[in-house]
Amino acid sequence: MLQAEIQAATRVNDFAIKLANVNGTGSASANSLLMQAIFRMGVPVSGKNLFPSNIQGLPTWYEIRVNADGHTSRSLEYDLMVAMNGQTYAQDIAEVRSGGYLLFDDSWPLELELRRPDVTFLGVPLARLCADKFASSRERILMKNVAYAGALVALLDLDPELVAQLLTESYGHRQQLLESNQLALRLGYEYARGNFSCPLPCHVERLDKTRDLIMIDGNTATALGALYAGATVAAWYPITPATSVMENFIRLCAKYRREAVPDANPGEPAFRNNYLVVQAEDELAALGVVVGASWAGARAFTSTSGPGLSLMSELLGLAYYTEVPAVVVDVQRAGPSTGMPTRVQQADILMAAYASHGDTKQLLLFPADPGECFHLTVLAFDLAERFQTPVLVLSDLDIGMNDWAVPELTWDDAYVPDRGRVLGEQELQEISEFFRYSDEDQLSVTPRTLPGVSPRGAYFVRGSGHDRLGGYTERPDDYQQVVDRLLAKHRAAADHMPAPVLEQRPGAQVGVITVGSCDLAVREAVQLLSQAGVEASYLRVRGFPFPAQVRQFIDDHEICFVVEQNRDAQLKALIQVETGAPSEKLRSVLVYGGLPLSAREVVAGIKRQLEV
Amino acid sequence: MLQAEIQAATRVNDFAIKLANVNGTGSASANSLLMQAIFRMGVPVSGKNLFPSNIQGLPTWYEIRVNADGHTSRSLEYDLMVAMNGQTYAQDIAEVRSGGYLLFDDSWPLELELRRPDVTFLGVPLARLCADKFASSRERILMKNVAYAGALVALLDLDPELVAQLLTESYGHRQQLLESNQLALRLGYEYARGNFSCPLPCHVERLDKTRDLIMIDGNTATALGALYAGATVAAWYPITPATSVMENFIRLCAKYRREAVPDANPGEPAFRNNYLVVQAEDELAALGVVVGASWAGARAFTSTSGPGLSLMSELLGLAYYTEVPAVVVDVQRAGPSTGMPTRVQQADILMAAYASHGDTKQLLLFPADPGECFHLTVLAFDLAERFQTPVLVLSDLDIGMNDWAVPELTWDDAYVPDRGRVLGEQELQEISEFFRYSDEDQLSVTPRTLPGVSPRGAYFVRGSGHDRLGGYTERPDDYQQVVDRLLAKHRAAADHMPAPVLEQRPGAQVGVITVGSCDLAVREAVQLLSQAGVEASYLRVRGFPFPAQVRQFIDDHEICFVVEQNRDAQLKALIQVETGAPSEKLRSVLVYGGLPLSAREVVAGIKRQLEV
Amino acid sequence: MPSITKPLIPLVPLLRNELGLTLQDYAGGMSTLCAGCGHDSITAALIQTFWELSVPPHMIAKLSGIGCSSKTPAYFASHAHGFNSVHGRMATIATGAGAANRDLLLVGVSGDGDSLSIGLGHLCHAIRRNVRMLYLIENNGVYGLTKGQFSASADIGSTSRRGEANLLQAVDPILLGLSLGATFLARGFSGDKEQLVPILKAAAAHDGFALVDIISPCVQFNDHEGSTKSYRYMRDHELKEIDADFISAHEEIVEVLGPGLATDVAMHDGGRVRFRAVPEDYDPRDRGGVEAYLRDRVGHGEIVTGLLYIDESVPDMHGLGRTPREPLVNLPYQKLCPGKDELRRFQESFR
Amino acid sequence: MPSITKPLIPLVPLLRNELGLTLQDYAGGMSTLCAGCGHDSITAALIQTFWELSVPPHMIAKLSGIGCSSKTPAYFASHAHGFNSVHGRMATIATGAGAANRDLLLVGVSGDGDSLSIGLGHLCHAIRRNVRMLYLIENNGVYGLTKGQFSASADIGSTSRRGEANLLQAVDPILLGLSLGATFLARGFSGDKEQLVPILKAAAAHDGFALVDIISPCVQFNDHEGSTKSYRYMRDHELKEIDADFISAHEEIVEVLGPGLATDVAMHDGGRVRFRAVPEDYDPRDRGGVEAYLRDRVGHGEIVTGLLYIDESVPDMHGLGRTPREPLVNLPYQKLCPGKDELRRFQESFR
Ligand SMILES: Cc1ncc(C[n+]2csc(CCOP(=O)(O)OP(=O)(O)O)c2C)c(N)n1
Ligand SMILES: Cc1ncc(C[n+]2csc(CCOP(=O)(O)OP(=O)(O)O)c2C)c(N)n1
Ligand code: SF4
Ligand code: SF4
Ligand SMILES: [Mg+2]
Ligand SMILES: [Mg+2]
Repeated sequence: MLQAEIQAATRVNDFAIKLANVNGTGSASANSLLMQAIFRMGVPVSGKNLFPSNIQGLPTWYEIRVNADGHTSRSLEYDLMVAMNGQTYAQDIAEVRSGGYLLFDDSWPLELELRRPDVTFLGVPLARLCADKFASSRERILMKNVAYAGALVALLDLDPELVAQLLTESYGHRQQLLESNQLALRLGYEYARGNFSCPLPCHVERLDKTRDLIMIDGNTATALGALYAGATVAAWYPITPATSVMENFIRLCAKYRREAVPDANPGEPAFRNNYLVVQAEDELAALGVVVGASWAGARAFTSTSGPGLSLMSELLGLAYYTEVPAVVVDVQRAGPSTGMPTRVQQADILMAAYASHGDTKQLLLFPADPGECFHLTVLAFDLAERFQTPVLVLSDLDIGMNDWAVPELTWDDAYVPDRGRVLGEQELQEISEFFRYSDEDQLSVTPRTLPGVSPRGAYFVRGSGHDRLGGYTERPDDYQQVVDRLLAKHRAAADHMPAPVLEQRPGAQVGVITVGSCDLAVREAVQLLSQAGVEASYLRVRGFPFPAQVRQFIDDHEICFVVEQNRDAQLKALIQVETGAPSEKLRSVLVYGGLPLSAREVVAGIKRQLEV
Repeated sequence: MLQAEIQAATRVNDFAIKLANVNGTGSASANSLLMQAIFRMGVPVSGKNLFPSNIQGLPTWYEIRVNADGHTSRSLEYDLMVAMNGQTYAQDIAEVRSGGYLLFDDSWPLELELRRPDVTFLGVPLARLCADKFASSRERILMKNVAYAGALVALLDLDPELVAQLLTESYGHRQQLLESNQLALRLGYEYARGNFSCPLPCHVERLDKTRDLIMIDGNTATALGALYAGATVAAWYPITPATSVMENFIRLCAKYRREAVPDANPGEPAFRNNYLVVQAEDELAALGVVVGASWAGARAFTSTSGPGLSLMSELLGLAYYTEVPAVVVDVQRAGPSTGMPTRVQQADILMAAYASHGDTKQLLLFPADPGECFHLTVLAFDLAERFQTPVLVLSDLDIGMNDWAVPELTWDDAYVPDRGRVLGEQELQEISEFFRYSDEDQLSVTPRTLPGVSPRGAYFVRGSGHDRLGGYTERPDDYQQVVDRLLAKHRAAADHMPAPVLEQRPGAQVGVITVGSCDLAVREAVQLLSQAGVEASYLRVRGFPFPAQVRQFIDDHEICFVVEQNRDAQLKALIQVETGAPSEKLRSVLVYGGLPLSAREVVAGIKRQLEV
Repeated sequence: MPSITKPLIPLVPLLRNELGLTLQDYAGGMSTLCAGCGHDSITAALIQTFWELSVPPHMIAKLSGIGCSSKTPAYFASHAHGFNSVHGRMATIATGAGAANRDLLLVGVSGDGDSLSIGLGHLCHAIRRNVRMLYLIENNGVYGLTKGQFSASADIGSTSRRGEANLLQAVDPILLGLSLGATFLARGFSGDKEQLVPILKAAAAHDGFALVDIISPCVQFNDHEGSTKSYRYMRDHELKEIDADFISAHEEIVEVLGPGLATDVAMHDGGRVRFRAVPEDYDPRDRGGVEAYLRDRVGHGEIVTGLLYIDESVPDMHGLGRTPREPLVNLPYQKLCPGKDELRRFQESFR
Repeated sequence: MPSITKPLIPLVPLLRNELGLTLQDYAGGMSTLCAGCGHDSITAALIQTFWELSVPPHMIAKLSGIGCSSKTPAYFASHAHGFNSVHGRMATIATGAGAANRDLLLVGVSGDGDSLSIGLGHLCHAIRRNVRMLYLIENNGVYGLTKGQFSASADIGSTSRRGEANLLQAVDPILLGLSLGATFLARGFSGDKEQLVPILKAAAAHDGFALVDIISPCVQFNDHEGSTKSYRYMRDHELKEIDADFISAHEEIVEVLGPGLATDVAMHDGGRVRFRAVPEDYDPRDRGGVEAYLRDRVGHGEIVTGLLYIDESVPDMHGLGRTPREPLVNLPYQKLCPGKDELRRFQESFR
């Protein structure tokens, strides 16, 4: 047997755990401790937080998938269930794979009818163990989580020293908390070692596959991108799942953008903030602030999710037509309307692409993981200024709020922001007269100027009809000249969008096109399909307008499946309209229940249609 | 020579006039007086107001087209120019067709270099004539307009008695004004008779082709539709060109919905308004009021234009997802952003169809003239309630604000509003328990109930994820069950949308598809093409989702031109995505300068592509 | 069983009101808010209020925006219709519902984020239109549902869980309402149901827009010393200026109060509200006096609770609109459609 | 020639200010408003103000929403940058522009529809943030550009051209501002440039949000007896409470006024505003007094003009944000980017 086969049989470094908890009981840190430990052991791993739109008391789940080959999209096959929520016992027990394990708190007896003969039940008296050792009810609730983590350390054969180390990193500065955690961990660990045969067949063995990786969520990476891109003004209105973009940006700015003022007068603050974040009264205001700041020359951005994007619609049209740069990060969640705020979809694609009434076409970027969140956010600022137009970064909840293992982010200190065509005082002196919408370059961009620089650069921006001189117009020709250039500019941007990620398989007649957080699941699906005898090439779009490769890819394959997480096949529709690809070649695989995508769903969706 | 040919040569009942005025000088009534007179003489005529987004002082034009065959879309060939605006002399003079006429005020000399040898200049000393007869400057300005109208009565051979009659109808109740008008009219009339050989070759001869027609603008007709549909609550925020929808609705309600209260106490109002119109603080509020009123069981609507529609985006998603009826009239104007508020486009199609983030699909109706505004507005209320969803009536500025000759509106007193599936107290008694989103019919509609009717009907509406019982959910299956039904409902609605207007030409290999106010120009273009040897069938869509005929039409023709007034081929895109029609069969003819469409532009657009 | 026990709203199940309904008949679904959340206490007060007022449950229309506070309509009056809409737009939806059916008792439940940030313009205009409704701001100074950002009513200087201090002045809905000509303004505290229920009863009886600002501590994100919306702060600083004791028109029992200490205000629907003013001369009908008094107390860092301002002279939206007493939804279609002949007549002027 | 003659703003072309610029250098494009529109008079006052203040034109950022009033930024200061944005959102765009470049003199021009209807929430929040800007409401009580519907500042009982009466209470931006803690509130009348220019100068010098409500009659749709925004009404009823005479810090000439009648207020930028209060004891720094006084006059149907309230103790948005004195746009990228090594260090905690 090959090593891979052995692993599969024993499920070493190839398994999935699901942890069922109650929201607000502090399980998150225990769960990510486990994931972190596996990651440190050099084994590819992912953690997906399936949480409710609630602060306290409702069911919440956490899924950990371990896969030596890096297939860490959501698994639907759970080798081990940690059932910590009485409300969901029935459902959780039903979800364990046959032959799998279930760990539960047997401080209370488990009703007999819930038992399954094909599942091994591992009872740990967590509540009792903790009640003995901890006094406050708060601590008892919290430490139960650490205790089951301790049991899992034993069951999964995680390195106890490494886990201890992780605890120290987290709580080192709060000795008492550290000690409680260590104690709780030990309680669980020792109980498991004493009562079960550890490790389970599904367990972890050290590898060296995460050395160059970090574990980071997309929203933090996006915030880092904005920081590194040099954004100085940001405006936002809180909304799940985008909130942590700006909260991280604020935190990062407080760390990296605070400048000491050595000569501050007494009573004056001893530091200055080289940034300004406006918590706006709503999303309309947030985008208004960004448009104003960008117009005045700052790199500015906002972050939001679906409902906020809808509210930004009118101002997106203004920025488009007046050619003011603006970066909008949309961390997509499940719609329509308020929908499921803590669930994932890519369902704002059409709305974003054509945001606003009238003829508008926006630039879109589609990161697939936190690494791309970082780099594409930086790129968004460059494109927004290069093309003087809004750029929408369409991330999603899975990318934004879950921790992903991605290559360490790198930065090139030679990077210079692409401010696009901006005339400074010097250049303005050299031209006879400045007109805002004339003198287009090969990208159909015309130079702009910034307020406060020179009276020669003054111009009047208007969202109403204007001619190439910037003057008000209602004349068809003058009006058309400008909107035609805008269309040309949009087309020209295609070549400057990030190239699609492409994996052509020799002889493949099937193509699979996808976007965003579907990435990992679709890649895994392509491999599974190949094992099942279906060779499929892979393309992931990363920007709109689509570079020519997208159409080429469709032309190169007999049939293309577009895999996306929405009901209405929005990416497929956009591809159809914008590439003019023959619609009969395009098929949809749509998974839109709101949970992160799994390869199994993709394979099933494709196979179903191939068999017909 | 056939009579038609004689007419063409002499331009009897087949010509176009353009009147160049200054905004705010009161020319509108003089211009429509002329159009009205021609209409009363039984000759098909249209008037197009090309006005600026300004209250006073900027150039404005009015175009009258007379055509015995009913081709009254905009002509681009002007037989007679009435040049009343010194600021635009040069442009106006340039626009007269060779061999045409130009009437101007020769109280001041016309600069020689403006003269054209191929145009006959008819100078009338309007200002001088009026200065002699009228004392106040206000009257002098106003009456100059009536005076040129008088001259045109002579030049075009309009019936002076009929014109006198029209004046009496307008001003009969204000004797002094009537007399001034009569005097001014006579001044112009007599001057023309005395100085020019009247009538001109282009003139009017009585016909009997308008007997069953009325002259009405679309916004008035829309308001009538809402009145007849039984709307009791309306909410709006003023915006050009939609404003007159609601202003007319208010006027109509004051006339037809005011009920006397015979037994009113002294001091109390002696009437009651059987309606309530809320002038909202913005468009978000306007739609919010409509959603609230519809939820509570009233027929309610709002009217707006592009920018307002963008602002309504979030609430459109709410109404869609919660299945609350709502009627939104969007009188489209030229975008993007503020764009050209007094210019026409059909450019909100994509935004309207997919309004809001997440997976949303709206129902759209596309009237082509005031007659359809009336009937489709009534239908909008029926569909909104039948399908429990927003219905957007996409009219446009040309339809909404210009007077069109259309068949007299008819009403069937047997009409009963289709309130859709609403359970009353009785029905609620009969079922064991009411759940909002269960018990779907073959149209995928589930019954609703109204507040205040019965405690058995109480349910909880939420824009967040809900299951078929109406309960909150974040469970994939439960969530999908509802959104899948919404999609099925949208599909089911296709068969209930108004059928497209279809004119199949035998043997035609070319199809022309269009929408809204493009109608007349495209019909005329189809005739002109036929004369040029190109047989083309005609289809005008009237509702989205598209009934099956649309796809059938495309399948039936080798190539289809989609004629629309926007830059981005929005109707074509929607057809492509939603019918799956092969994109290579669809071509675009796009005219988006903002003026009403002319057949000439359509013919040119089609011919250009046929020759390639 | 390892799950969090929710506060069960204490109901006295056997007492029956005029409609023969028990408190339980006004209860709603199980709350999913945090244990101890002020909003749950307000829910309990609402249940008590509607029960005491003997409102037929199905005549209540519960409306809300988005937020923890806006979830609460699901937790009372299950037999009432409810509309949990979108963030900040509740006032507009309520306006529409009220326009369509004036017989509904509109109960809008909102948060400080929902009403004072994104929905501020709508709130102001609903006040201006004097839409007849009970409009609650469950005011905790934070965005609870999005986990603790400052709202527009956060106090200057209060610090969030993350340690940042709020530097912006708080929007005070009462002062705002006064400046806009609001006709009913009151403030309560979620922790004091005894005061709150009479206020809510008075608000429900008011023939116009009744704004009730209720300080409602968020135990997760704002119940700390830095904030005036915390329990601790409230207990120390709350200043009960007025005790509103609502007496429904149906039962004429009047609490006997010490003479000279009470002000009676007649309600449009015949009900009367009696105020026991702690400052003897407090008159909720004297706008100038109210303003000056409130300013003064705010200046002293105090929160004034009670029925603070009332003006019954302004007609509500329907009064201004001169609609019939009968709800518009009840008008038969025949009354609404002018019919075929009238259409023909009307078009005569279009020839 | 048959075209309407526009009011030419009377400029004295030869006088030069400190920058050596003439009034003409602060002029803009030709107005397309109606002859006699109040907004044009305000434009003239703005030109005068900027000229007198010797503001470098390119340091002015003109911002507006949509409306007749919002068109006016095209009619002054051609050498300034201008942003005619969308309806109701100007305050937000100005906030962003000010955030990016605090050296700009932000001049927001809005209408009563733009500011008090669709934009009301943003106006309130810009007040709260104390964004340093001059915010003008060219207040005519109507929506001029859409042809005469009542705005939120239309007077109760005033009738429109169409004959309907407005029944809703007017939103008074001054009272509203007071309730929100605005730091500068003034009211002028377009017809009285003598009073307006000093007010505008004071507003321009204020280190925070300076709200100037300017009654500006719409000759087309609201200049009739029913409206307090008409010329006739203004001429009869205007009550000049205060004459603000702005003295820039650069020239120390002070108009000698009768002793005992003047109140001096120091501006943050060193400028001083002197008020001649008609009521001798009027103190624009005493919020309570101001409120009571305004209420009283409003109660008498009077419109109070002048600098009505000022509070210089509140830091502006940048003060609150602790940004550097240098505009953020001027910070070199090197200061903004932590660089490669720091990125590596930062990621150590993500392993
Ligand atoms: C358009 C929109 N923007 C943002 C959000 C996210 N959001 C949900 S609740 C909320 C704030 C709630 O604060 P508040 O109204 O004070 O209610 P609380 O939770 O404090 O009771 C926000 C910003 C949203 N749902 N919709
Ligand atoms: C979103 C949106 N809604 C409506 C309009 C139409 N509109 C243009 S100006 C205006 C009102 C202007 O009133 P005001 O601000 O008082 O300015 P005025 O013309 O009276 O100076 C309206 C409603 C618009 N441009 N955008
Ligand atoms: S987060 Fe705060 S407001 Fe929300 S439920 Fe918890 S305690 Fe209440
Ligand atoms: S309509 Fe009124 S506000 Fe507009 S330009 Fe004319 S006078 Fe001025
Ligand atoms: Mg709150
Ligand atoms: Mg106005």
